[in-house]
Amino acid sequence: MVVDIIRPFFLGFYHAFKRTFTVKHPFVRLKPTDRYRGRVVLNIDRCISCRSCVNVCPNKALEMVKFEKKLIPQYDAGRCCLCNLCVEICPAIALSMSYEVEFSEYTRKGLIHTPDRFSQPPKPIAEKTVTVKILDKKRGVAHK
Amino acid sequence: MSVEEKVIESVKTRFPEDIIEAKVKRKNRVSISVRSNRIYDIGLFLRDELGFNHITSVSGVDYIDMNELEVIYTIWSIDKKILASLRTKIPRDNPTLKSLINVWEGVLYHERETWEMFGIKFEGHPDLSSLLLPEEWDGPPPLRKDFLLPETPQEKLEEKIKRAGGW
Amino acid sequence: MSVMKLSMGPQHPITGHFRFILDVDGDLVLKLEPDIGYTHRGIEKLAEKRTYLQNLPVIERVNSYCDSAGTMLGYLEAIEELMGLEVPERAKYLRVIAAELNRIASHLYAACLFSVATGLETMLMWPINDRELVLDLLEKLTGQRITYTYQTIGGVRFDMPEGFKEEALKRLDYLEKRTEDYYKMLLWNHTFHMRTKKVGILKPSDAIKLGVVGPNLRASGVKVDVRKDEPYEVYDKFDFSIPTGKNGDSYDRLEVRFKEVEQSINILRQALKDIPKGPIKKWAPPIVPKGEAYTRVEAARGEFGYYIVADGTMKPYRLKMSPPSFRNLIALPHLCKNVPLGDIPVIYISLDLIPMDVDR
Amino acid sequence: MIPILSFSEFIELILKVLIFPGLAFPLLFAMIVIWFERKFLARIMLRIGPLHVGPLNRTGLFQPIADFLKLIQKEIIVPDNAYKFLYNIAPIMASIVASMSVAFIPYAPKPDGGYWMIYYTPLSLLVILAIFTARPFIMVGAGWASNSKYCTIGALRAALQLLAYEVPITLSLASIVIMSGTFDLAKIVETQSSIWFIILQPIGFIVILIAMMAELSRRPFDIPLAEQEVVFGWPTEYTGTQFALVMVSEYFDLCAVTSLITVLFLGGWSGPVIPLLNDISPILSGVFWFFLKMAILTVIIIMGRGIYPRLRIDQLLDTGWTLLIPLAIIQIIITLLTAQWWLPLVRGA
Repeated sequence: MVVDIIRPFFLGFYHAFKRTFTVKHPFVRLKPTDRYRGRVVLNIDRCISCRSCVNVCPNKALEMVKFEKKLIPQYDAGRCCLCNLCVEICPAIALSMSYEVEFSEYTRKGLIHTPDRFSQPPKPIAEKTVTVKILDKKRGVAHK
Repeated sequence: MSVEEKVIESVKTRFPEDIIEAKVKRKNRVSISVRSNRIYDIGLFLRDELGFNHITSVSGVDYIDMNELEVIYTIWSIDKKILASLRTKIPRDNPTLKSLINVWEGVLYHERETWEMFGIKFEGHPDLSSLLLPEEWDGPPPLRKDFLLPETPQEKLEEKIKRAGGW
Repeated sequence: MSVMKLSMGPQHPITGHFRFILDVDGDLVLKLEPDIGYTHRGIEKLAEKRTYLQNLPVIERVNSYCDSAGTMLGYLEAIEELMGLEVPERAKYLRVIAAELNRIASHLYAACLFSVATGLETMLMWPINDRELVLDLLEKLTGQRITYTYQTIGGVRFDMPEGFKEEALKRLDYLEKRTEDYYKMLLWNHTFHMRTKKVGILKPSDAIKLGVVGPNLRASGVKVDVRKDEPYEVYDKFDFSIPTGKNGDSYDRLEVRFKEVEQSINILRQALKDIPKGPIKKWAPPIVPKGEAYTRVEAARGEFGYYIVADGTMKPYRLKMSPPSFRNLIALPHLCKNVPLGDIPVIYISLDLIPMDVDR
Repeated sequence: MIPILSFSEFIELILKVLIFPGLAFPLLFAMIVIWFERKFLARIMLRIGPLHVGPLNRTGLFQPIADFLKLIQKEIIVPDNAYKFLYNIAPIMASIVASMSVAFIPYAPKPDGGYWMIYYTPLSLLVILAIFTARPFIMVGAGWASNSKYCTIGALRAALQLLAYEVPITLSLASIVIMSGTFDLAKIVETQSSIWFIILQPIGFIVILIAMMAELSRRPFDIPLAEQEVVFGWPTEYTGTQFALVMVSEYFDLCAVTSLITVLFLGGWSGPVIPLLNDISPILSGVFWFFLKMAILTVIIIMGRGIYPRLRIDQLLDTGWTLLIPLAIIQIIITLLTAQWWLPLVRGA
C-alpha cells in the first residue's frame, strides 16, 4: 500500500524531465501525411460539368454555378465533411483533395469558394513541420 | 434440427393461434411475427422458457402504404446465441401496445424513444415523456413517413439548378 | 432534512452534453434522472433521405470522436448481407485493422476521461499523447484523423501505404510497454483504488436484465462479445481472449478496457502478419434489393446494432441504430441510487457514455 | 504611549511591512508559485505550460500577472439573490486573513539580537493557530451568501474538512511544544540549531504535512473545490477581482503554511553560513536557507496535484479521524517517552 502511494510520486517526477509532447503550433506545424484529406481543389480545365459530384455530396456542399460560359461546381467549405466521395466519383479526375486544413473565415459567406477560388492550389505548408515519432524507451514519444 | 428451428418449433406449439409467421432467417437470426394482443405472453414465454434475456433494441417501422406500424423487439439469448425479432403490426390510426417493461426491464428508454418517434402508446410504461426531442416539441412523430423534412434534398437540388440558370 | 433538486449539466465540467437531475440530501444522491437529447441530430431520419453511399459519412458521425471505424462496420455488414456481396479478403483485414486501431484510441480516451472524473489530470494527458500515435497511424492509412469514411460498400477505399506495417508494429510495441506506466500511475494508485473500488457495483444478473453491453457487461463477469459470438469480417481467424471483470465495479470497468487494449494489440499483430494480397474493393450496385437485415458489431463501447429495411431503391426505407451508449444509459440511474455526490462523476464516466452516441 | 522610533528603526519597519515578510513577499511568492505550479505540472503531463508572456524567451514567467490583469478588468457580477455585504467582503477577508499569519513568523536572526519579523510575541504559535481557525468561517460565509446550490455544498464540505483537520494539526503541534517548551516560534528555531525536529518527530511531520495540504484544499484533498462534482465549490459565483482575491488568498495560505512548517520542523533559517550573502547582510544567509526549505516543501505540496486522484469527503474525514489523529497521539507518546534523552540535546543549546 505504501509503495502504491509513493510510486506515482517518483514516476511523476521522472516524467517532469522527459521531452514534452506539445507542438508549439503557430511556430511549428504538424506535417500532414501523404494521404491527408483537406480542402477540395478543382481543376477547371478538366471539369466536364457532369454534375455527379453535386449529386453524390451528402451535405450539399457543392452546387453548380455559371462560370465563363460553363457550369462549374462551387464549393461551400462550411458544409464539406471531407469525405472524399466527390473526388472518387469524378469521371474526369478534375477534383482532388489537398493538404490544406486552415480555411476558416470570419463570415459564413467567406466560406463559399467560387470557382476561381475553388481552383486555386493550396497554400504551401509552413517551413518548420514536425511529425510524431517514437524516440526511444527512455525519452518516449515526441514531435520531431 | 438446429437450435434456431427448435426455438421456432417450441413457440409454434405453445402459441399455435397467435403466431402469424415464424421463420429462421439465417444463422443466429429468428423472426417471430405475432398478433399484437398476445405479445406480452409470448414475450414472457421467450424470456422464461427459451432464455431470451438480453434486450437489444426496440424499433418501429412505418408502413404508410398498408396503414400499419410495425414494432420490433430484438432480443439476444446469451446462452443460445440467437437473436430473435419479436414483431407485431398495429394499426396506424390507433397505435397502442402493451408495454413489455415487466418482461425486459431494459426496454425502458427504447420504448420511450419509439413512443416519441412513432407515436406508439405503450400501455403500462411508467414514463412516456420526451426523451430526445425538445420538451416543447408539438409536431407529429418525426420518424413517421408523413413527417416531411422542411426541404428535401431533391427539391433543393432543383432549386439550385434553377438558380444556376437551368440545366 | 430536505431534498434538494440539483441540476448537473449541460454546462458542467464533467457531464458533457448531458443533464442529470439529482435529488440530493446533504451529500447523498437519492435519485438520478438523465436528461438527454442535447446532441440529437436525427440521423435515422437523415439516412432515409440519402442514398446508401451518401449515408457513410453521416453514419460514422454517430460516434464521431472515438470510434467511427468500428461503428460503420455494422452498416456495411447489413448492406452486404442484403446484397449478398462477398468482400475481398484483403479488404476485410484492412477493415479489421482500422476498427481495432480505433478501439485502442477509444479506450485510451476512456481512460483519460476516467482520470479526469477522479481529478487526476496527469493521466488525462498521457493517454491522449499516446492516442496521437494511433490517430497518426490511422491518418496514414485513411487520410483522416477522426472521421475516416475508410470502409465503403464492397471493401475499403485505400490500400495500406508503404512502410505502414513496420511503423504500426513499432508503435504497438511502444504502446504495450507504455501501458505499464498507466498501471503504475492510475490503476495501482492506492488513492484511485479508494475512489473506484466497490463504487457503482453492477451485478451480472442486473446487467443482463437491463441490457447493458460491451466492456461494462464484461466487467460484471458476463462473457459476451460479438466478435466471438457471431464473428463478422475475419475475427474468426484471430486468436484472442475476452477479458472479464470480477466485481463489476467502476475499477473493473476501466481494467477491462485496459485489457482489451492488450487484446486489440494482439489482434492487430496477427492481422498485420497474415494480411493476404489481392484486391481491396469489389464493385457494388447502388440499389439494394428488397429485404431487411439486423447486424451487430462490437464497437469500442459495446455491441452496435443496425436494422435496415430496404425497399429496393437507392435509399433505405428505415435505418434503426441501436448504439451501445444508449443501451448502457439505463444502468446510470440504476447505479446512482443512494450514492455520495462525489461518486456520480466516477460512475458516469466508468460507463463510458458519450452523448452523441446516446442521442444519434 | 506611542514609542518613538529612530530613523533606522523606521526604515526597518517600512522594509518589513512593505517588502519582505510583509506585502510584497506573499504577492511575489504567489506569482512565482502559480507560475511554477503551472509549468511544473505541465511538464509532468508532458505539456509545455505557459509560453508567451514574460521577459525570458518562451518561459511564460509573467503569465500570473497577465491573468491577474485580465481578471481585474472583468465585470464584478453579484448574484441577485446573494447576501451582498457578506458576499462582497468575503474575498477581501480571505486574503487579509491569509496574509496575516506571515507577520508572526521569524525569517532570520538579526546580528544585533532580535529576529527579522514584523511583530514579535512570545505566543506566536498560538496566534497563528487562531488565525487558521478563522478561515472556515469565511468560506462558509461566502458559500452561504452566494445563495447557490453548488456554493452551499462546497461551503459545507469546506467547513467539514477544515474543522476536522484542525485537530491533527493542533495535536502534532503539541509534541513540538513539549519538545521545545515554548510557544515562541523564534525560540523553537533556536532549539533546533543542533538537530531538526523532522529527525526527532518524523511522524509528526508527515501528519502536519498531510493535514496542512487538506487545510489548504490542495489535491488530493481539494474536495471543497472539486470541479467535477461541485463546479468550483464555495467561490463558484465570484468573478473578476473577487475571484482573483480568492485565488491569491490560497497562495498566501500556502506561503504561511510552508513558512510555518519550515520553522517548526526544518530548523527555520539554520544552515551553514554562505560567505557571499553574509558579506552583503547577515540576514540574507538565513533567508536563503529559509527560502530553500520553503521551496522543497512547496514542490512536495504541488506534486500532489499531479499524481493523486481526489478523495471522497467521507474517505477524507475517515483518514483524518482514524489515521492522522492516532498518529499524532502516538507521536506525543513517543515524544514524552523519549524526552529524557533528547531534551538535554535540544534545550541545552
